[in-house]
Amino acid sequence: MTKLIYFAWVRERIGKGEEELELPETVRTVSDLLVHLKTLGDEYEEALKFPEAIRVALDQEHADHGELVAGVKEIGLFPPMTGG
Amino acid sequence: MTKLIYFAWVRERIGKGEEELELPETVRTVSDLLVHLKTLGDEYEEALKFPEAIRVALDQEHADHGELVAGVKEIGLFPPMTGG
Amino acid sequence: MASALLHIAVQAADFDAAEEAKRLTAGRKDVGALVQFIGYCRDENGTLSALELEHYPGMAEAEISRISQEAIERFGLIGMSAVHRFGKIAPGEQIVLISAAASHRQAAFDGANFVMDFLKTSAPFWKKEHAADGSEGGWVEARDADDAAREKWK
Amino acid sequence: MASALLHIAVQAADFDAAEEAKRLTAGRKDVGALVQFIGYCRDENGTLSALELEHYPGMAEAEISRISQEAIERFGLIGMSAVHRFGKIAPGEQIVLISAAASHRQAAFDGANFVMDFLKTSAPFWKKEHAADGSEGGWVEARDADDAAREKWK
Repeated sequence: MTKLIYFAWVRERIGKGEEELELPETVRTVSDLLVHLKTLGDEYEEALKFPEAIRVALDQEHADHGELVAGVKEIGLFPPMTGG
Repeated sequence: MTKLIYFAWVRERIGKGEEELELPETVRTVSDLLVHLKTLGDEYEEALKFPEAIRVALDQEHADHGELVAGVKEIGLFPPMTGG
Repeated sequence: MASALLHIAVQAADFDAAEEAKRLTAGRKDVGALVQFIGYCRDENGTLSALELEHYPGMAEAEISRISQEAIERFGLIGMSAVHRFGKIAPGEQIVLISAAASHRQAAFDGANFVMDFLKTSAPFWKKEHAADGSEGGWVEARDADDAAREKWK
Repeated sequence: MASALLHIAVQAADFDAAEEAKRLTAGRKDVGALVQFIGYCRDENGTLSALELEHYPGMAEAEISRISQEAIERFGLIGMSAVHRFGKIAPGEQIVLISAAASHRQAAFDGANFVMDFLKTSAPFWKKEHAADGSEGGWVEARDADDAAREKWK
């Protein structure tokens, strides 16, 4: 099981802050994960419809969409950051 | 009469903080003034021996050595500034 | 060179800039310059009633710490403190405080400026606007200018 | 645009950065960024017992005011406060405080940095060092690096 954690409008659109998911073996990279999540329902489809706008953290470190997710315990998905 | 006012090592070398002087008509520019002051004694000679190191303010505004001193009430002479 | 002082806080409570200045300079005689940056919530000409700041707990602290450590090494800082608030913040209130201590002024300026530029684009915080007319405002969009500001350190 | 707030002080007494922050931001909802620079007296690895700061009364205030006004116009600042001490100052004590308030962060950083760069080379202050071993130290020499720092704003 992998912990997925969502923030800001990604969280609002998916309708939950976090969940535990069993990722299929076809999900090798972050990009694969985003494609897979969109199959889980309209709310995921809506939240992730522009995947290039989605930032990703693997175990709390920023990651590119090409990075592998194998062995990662916590994956964060969120829009571009606007702190400071 | 013109008020001359000295700061930092210019003041220490001349041995006074300020004085009133009657400037001769030959003193037209700041450069002329520095040449004239050096005739007033060894302490002036010592203080002003490197005229290019002397900064000048005419009525409390920075001035180049080429500027005219006619009508100026207060002339400040001092080394490069080191505040902040 | 002794290791630099680093203090990071991500908190809902307000902060005190004087306290962070003291943390970096009290009792020291090698600090020649301190630069503090404070970011405030603006009311956008009366249209905004509050900002709500969401953050990624754990990662927010880690990311600010990483950016601060990079600034310490890059500019040879003596100390760095970064405090960032989350939760609901009203116009006029403080949001973020960056304090950079160094021997000389340019290092302190650059250190604080660098941390702010990277914090804006890399620290996991998101701002939602609450409109003054009671309508729900949207999420603040990331600004291209912030990405550009980060590029100047390349 | 309303005229910006400008506060200048040249004084022997110590100053309070929090007070100047308050002067520029209290009750305001248009300030998004405040940058404060504090310059301290360093002990130069224990060799210095004090700095003595001489200034040109009247001209010091006028020159800092002129520099600050230029920063306000150049960077569109909302407010600027500059406080500079004179007299004998011990290591660890504060010498100068520049506070710049603006809507956005880069203007506040640039405003404070600009004023410090010009203040160093144009404001009529001179530092004399008192050595820790009791011998009379000399006058601090102007640094080429300070002239170079000023040139970056051309």
